[in-house]
Amino acid sequence: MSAALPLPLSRKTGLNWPLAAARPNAIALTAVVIGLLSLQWPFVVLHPNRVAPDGDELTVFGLGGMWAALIVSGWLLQALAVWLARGRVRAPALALSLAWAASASYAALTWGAVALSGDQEWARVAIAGGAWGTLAAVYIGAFALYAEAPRWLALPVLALAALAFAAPYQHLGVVMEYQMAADVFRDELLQHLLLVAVSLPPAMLLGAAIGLLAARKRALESVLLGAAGLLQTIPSIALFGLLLPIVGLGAKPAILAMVLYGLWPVVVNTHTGLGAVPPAMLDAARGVGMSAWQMFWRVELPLAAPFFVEGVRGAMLMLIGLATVAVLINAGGLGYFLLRGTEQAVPDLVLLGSLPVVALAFAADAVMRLLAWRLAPKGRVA
Amino acid sequence: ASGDAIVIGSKIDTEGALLCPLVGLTLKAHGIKVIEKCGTGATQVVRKALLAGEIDVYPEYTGNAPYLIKNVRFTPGTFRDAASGHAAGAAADLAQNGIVWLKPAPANVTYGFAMPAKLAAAQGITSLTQLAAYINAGKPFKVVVSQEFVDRADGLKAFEHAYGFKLAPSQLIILPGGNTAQTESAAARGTSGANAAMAYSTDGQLAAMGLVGLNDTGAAADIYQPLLTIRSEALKKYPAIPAIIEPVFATLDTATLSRLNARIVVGGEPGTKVAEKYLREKGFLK
Amino acid sequence: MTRSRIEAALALLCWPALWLVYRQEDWWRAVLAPLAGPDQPVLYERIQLLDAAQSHVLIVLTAMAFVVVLGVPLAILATRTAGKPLLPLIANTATIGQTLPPIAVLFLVTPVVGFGPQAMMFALFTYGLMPTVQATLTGWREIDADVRRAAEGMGMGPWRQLLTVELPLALPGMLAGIRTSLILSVATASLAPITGGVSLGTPIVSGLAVDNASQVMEGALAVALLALCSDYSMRVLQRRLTPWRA
Amino acid sequence: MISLRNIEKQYDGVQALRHVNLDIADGELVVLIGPSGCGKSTLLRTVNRMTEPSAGQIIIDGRNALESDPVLLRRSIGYVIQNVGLFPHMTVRENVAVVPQLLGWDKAKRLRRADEMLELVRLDPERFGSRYPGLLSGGQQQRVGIARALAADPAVLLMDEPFSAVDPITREQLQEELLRIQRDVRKTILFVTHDIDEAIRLGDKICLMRDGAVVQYADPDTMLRQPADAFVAQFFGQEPALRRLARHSVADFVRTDAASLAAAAKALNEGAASVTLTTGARTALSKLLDGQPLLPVVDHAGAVAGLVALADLTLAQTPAAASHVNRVLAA
Amino acid sequence: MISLRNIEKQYDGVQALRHVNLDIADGELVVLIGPSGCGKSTLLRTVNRMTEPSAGQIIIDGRNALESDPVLLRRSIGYVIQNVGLFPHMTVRENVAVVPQLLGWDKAKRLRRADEMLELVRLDPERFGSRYPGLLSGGQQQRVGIARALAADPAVLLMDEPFSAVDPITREQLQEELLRIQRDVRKTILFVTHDIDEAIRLGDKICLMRDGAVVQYADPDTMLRQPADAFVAQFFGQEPALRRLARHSVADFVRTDAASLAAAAKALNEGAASVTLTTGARTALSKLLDGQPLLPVVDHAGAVAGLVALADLTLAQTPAAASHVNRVLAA
Ligand SMILES: Nc1ncnc2c1ncn2[C@@H]1O[C@H](COP(=O)(O)OP(=O)(O)OP(=O)(O)O)[C@@H](O)[C@H]1O
Ligand SMILES: Nc1ncnc2c1ncn2[C@@H]1O[C@H](COP(=O)(O)OP(=O)(O)OP(=O)(O)O)[C@@H](O)[C@H]1O
Ligand SMILES: [Mg+2]
Ligand SMILES: [Mg+2]
Repeated sequence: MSAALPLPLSRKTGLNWPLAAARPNAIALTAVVIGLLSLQWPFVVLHPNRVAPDGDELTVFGLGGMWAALIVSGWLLQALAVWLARGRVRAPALALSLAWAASASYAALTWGAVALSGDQEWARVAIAGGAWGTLAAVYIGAFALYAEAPRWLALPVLALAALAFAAPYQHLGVVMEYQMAADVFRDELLQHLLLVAVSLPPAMLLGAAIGLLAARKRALESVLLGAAGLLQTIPSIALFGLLLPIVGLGAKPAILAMVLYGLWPVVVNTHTGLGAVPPAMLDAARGVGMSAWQMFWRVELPLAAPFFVEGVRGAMLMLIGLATVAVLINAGGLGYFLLRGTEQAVPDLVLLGSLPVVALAFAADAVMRLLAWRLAPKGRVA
Repeated sequence: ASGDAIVIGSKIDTEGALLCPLVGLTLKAHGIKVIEKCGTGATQVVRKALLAGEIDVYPEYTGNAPYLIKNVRFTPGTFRDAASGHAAGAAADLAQNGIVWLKPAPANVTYGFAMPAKLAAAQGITSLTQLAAYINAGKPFKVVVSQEFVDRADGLKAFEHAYGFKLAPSQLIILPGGNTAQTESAAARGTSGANAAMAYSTDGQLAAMGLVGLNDTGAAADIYQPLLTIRSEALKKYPAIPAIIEPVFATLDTATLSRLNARIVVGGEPGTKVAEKYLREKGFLK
Repeated sequence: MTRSRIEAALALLCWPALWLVYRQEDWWRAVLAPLAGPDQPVLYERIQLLDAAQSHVLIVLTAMAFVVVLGVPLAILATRTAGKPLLPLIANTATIGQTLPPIAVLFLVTPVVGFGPQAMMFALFTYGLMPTVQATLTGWREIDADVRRAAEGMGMGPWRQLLTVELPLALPGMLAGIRTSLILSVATASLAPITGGVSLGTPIVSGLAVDNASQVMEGALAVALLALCSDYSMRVLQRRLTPWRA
Repeated sequence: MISLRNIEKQYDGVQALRHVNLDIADGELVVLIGPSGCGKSTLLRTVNRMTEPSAGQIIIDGRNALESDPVLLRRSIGYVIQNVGLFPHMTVRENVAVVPQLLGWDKAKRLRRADEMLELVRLDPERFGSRYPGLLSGGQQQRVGIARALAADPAVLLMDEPFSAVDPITREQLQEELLRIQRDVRKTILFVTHDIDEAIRLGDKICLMRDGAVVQYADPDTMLRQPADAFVAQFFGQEPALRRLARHSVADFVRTDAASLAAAAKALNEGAASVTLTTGARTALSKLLDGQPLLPVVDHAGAVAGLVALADLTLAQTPAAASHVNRVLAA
Repeated sequence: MISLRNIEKQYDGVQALRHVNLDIADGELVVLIGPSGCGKSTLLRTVNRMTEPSAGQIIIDGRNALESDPVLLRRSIGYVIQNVGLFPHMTVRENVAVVPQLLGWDKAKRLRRADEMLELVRLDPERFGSRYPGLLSGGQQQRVGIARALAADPAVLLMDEPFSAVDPITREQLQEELLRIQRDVRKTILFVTHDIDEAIRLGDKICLMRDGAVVQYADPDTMLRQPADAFVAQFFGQEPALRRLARHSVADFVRTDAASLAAAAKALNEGAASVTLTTGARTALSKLLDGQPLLPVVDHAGAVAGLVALADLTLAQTPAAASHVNRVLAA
């Protein structure tokens, strides 16, 4: 599980592309195509209640010609900007048209759809394929913009943030789910974070220790790496189940299992990191009279640190995802909503469970990459 | 159980999410310290927790006794009758495990089948007898069921026996660990061609999903009355519990449970809120 | 030489051996009996272990086929000069794919694709994409620039360069990533029964529902065996396909 | 004949090549030399269009290289890259046969060719042909690299610091090998190095570059004798004449007058060490410096061919100079 | 004074060192040279016990090194590793201060020391002190490596091919630097190289090894003049005398008799190029080879100090030999 390329570092990816050859046109145009195609699909679905299987499916045109016109013009402007805008106007034109398309879509989803729900007690608006497609288009468009003018990304982001603040959203199914279970949500989110926070440090320490041992003792290397890898192959639900009779219900077995799963990325990366310290460096360290301990602290550890952090990043992402399964043994976490949603057959509830997990993972990812970047040995630029 | 608090558990399903806070809130209202571990796990898990003393009480169903109480041979048919079933189960559980059964609620939570209302109306099916005829006529039928329903003696087999039909494997979509909301949602959506689902008689979401329940006209199934099971040690500590809980359970008939379940599943309200509202409504809580 | 022969033989033999082991339910019953409760069945009776295993393998292979067929070209595209701006997009999308809980994916796609193995295949696809894409990118990054230059200087066109030089040289990295994806998939495919698919997870999920430790163990053990076998085979394949890395 | 006309190359901001003009005659080995970053590799790579010049013309055998298909062009030009750049996933034989394969030769023919080339660079095809390059020593890899470049019998060979990664002894062997091969196959070679001795030893002509421009383009002797400016003089160091001597053999200095022949015969009889006509002039110089007053020279057959003494080993153009010295010293 | 007594080293199967005896006097720079794999690095590393000998004794200043704590021993011996081995995560200054820090010097003192050392190797501490090694050129890195080895003022310095990774021009500068530093600080240095010119230029003594055994241990002049066997002779190549000349300056050969002084003065007046007494003998030789019949020599102040001609530059031990040549030639 090697690193996803950190956004700010993608230029350093080593393939040495000529910098000038950035040509996101194709990507931006893909975004436009997906955005326009999405208009064909139902944008939202009006459900009479949260479990009703069917509902009125509405495309953007169904929401009102104005919204359709706004969104279509946004995408067309984007296409025009990609084709025609050159020089100093290009970046603002791209950013503006993307912001336009994104804002119009969001507005359609909020202001446009709010009228639908009316005053039926349990009626709600579910986000449908067209809206997801539009989201994908905006996401892709954002990366196209990022490739060309990263700073201008702020424009669509700010526009959406402002809209999120101003526009109504209470009619959306996910939001309704949240509002009905706000307290529970807060508790489970906290519990989720707690599970990750409690299981990560032992996984880190233990993983580092095992990785170190594997790097040091040739004889143990394959055994230790193999064992850590083997743990990965036990399905998480099975591990939870098997631990049940041993440690009982609740957070304890969940944390134990999570620690065991979290080991692998840390072990592998620590091992790789220590192995990647050039032998010449170790030779030099020994040669200047460092003891084994000093060598470890002053040379190996700093040099292996980026790998270790990479491993911790991997473990963290894995644990954030894994903690969703903990609910099966009554350990809570955001999996609660996944389980309830599955149980009650309510997609909105599943979304309420999964969206924060993805958001958490993204946040963790960003933080860890920043850390890895800070820890990378300086002056390696050659 | 820890300290002087009563630890409440429940099954990990909709009714568990309702009954658990219902018990908890009621006890709390009478000044009993309560720790809620709602949604403890699947039936066997909660039961084990109770036997191990990890929890003190949880809501069970009378008809489950043969599956929970090992090594006791109940006379066949015992659980077809509410009173005799409760008496037999309570006696056996107390004798064997020191678990006390409180008085059950006057509801019957039994298995049944549900079909899309449109289909049922078109085919004129309102009862399981008519369903059997429909099936035996070789008309398209595909039912989503849980593993447990297929495996248990009082599940699918009992229905097949009582109504005289036999489902081919291709007519079954079996979800291990599946619950009625899942099965019903699949039937309502027609996922994978399903047009029927295993259902409970107290499921509140059937109407909202556009399904109708086909109830057990031929009394094929045992009777499942909700009741609170409690460890006798805990009962000794708080002898007042039956007096507090039994009146509440007494108000829970099938229709009420169904309505309350609907609030949770259809309305999406948390079990605690539904329970609290109900208790206030009935005056158990001020 | 001999060592690689033995490895290849082992890798080839482990599959029929596994098949045999899955068929011998008596052995399983004997081993797992102590875990079962008093009147619980030791094994999951509804489906033969071997059938569950076949279905498991089918799910994994289908998902992996999509991962490879889509992930590798995507990663390669990102290594082309023209595809460079794709890189952050691909990396991020793969991250989402991997952190999205497979259970959530399962549930969200079931209404669309129906009950059965399809939902699991899709979830495995989103889950397994990232390791493959990442490792492919890494494999590419590690190709010696001089070798690439030599290929160009010999007069290889871009396609030929890709196929005869870059692809073989990135193979170790690619295979490592595919291996990781594969192992994760083998483990995660245990979730398939949740949406009506049959896999080695069926005894696990059912065992958990009825609190039958021996069934849980049955499934877990079977999955672990499958994973070990896959891992070993992949490793041998990796070595066979890259004989120059002696 | 390769003609580079007014070649310019800008990388964003950096002027890597400035107005380079260079004519390379057929069969000539031209060495490009200069400080690091002066543009040697860039210039070399314009010839097979690995680098596209920003301006200028490249004419190879009368055809404008910039108008031909670069891929086909490269197949017709041998290229030996710095650090070898062998394909690690192909055997030695496959590596050598790469260009023939690209050219669509049939299998038997290209394998035969590969083996021939391996023999040319003194690698036993039997022993090495089916090994992977990773298992060869640095010097062996270099040989394979040369064999690969020669395989399709290109008229032009580009070599970018081909011997920089090997130890001095191997390096000397490879240089000798190259000279031998060049005598046999006579290619037009552009050769980049930063080793002055290598440049002088190998180059028919040397092109000294600085900051992207050609400072001097001449044969080594001229370069050392008549450096165009102080930079050139400094670049070739304190001992230009000693360096020039490296290109001479004893035959260039031997005295064959009767007195010398007699003295040589006498010295030989007295058991003095001798050199042959093809002995390197520096070797003879070294022996003379060692205190032996004169060196008898014998020919290929062992017959006395003359005599060299220290005073003979001067590179002055006029033979008169030598006698002048003698007169001064004798005075 | 370092004494290696009967050192043996086996790696499983390989006899890396055979019965090595070596005495290194204080302040001497001894160069270890020999073919690749002959055991140079292994021998060097036995001295600071990076490699433990299988048998034998190592005595440094009368103390048995094999009985002292290896970690402390290493802190007392400077070590410059092949390819530098600077710590990439420490600044240049921190790199240099590593050993003082290990020795527990206080911070101010060790930073001051680091800056002194950087100045000693001609790196501006202001400019380079807080950079990371990755940003330095190869030559600069080598300097930092030397500064680091010298920082704790060890009496003994071990250098394992320290200059092998830099280009020839930088290499020459670094060699000069090392000689200058050695004049100033006078360490006992063991220096591994595979460059013969470097060995001759730097070594007070040269130790030629082969297959783990010492073949000859002598000063460079003796080594070149009297090679112990054919292997030694071959190893140092065809031009031993030319190589020996590299260690001499014009002062060793200048003629100062009246006739010569007069001739020199005359030549100077005529505008002939001159050399000084400290000019390298090879440079003078090169100028003479270039056709100038004689070179006037001037002293530090510019006054005429004598004259050299080609025939003077012989390394024969008996001065008689030179006149002998002249006689023969004049005949
Ligand atoms: N792809 C490139 N992009 C930008 N600048 C480049 C590129 N390639 C070379 N340069 C610059 O062009 C100049 C000449 O580079 P070149 O590689 O031709 O030098 P060189 O003489 O071969 O040096 P060396 O002896 O170090 O190999 C240098 O300043 C270098 O930094
Ligand atoms: N750690 C080791 N294990 C086994 N053999 C070794 C080890 N280190 C060195 N050798 C062997 O010992 C012999 C001497 O090695 P050493 O590194 O001292 O040679 P060297 O003269 O320094 O060579 P070079 O010039 O290539 O650096 C070689 O045959 C080498 O293969
Ligand atoms: Mg170059
Ligand atoms: Mg060495």
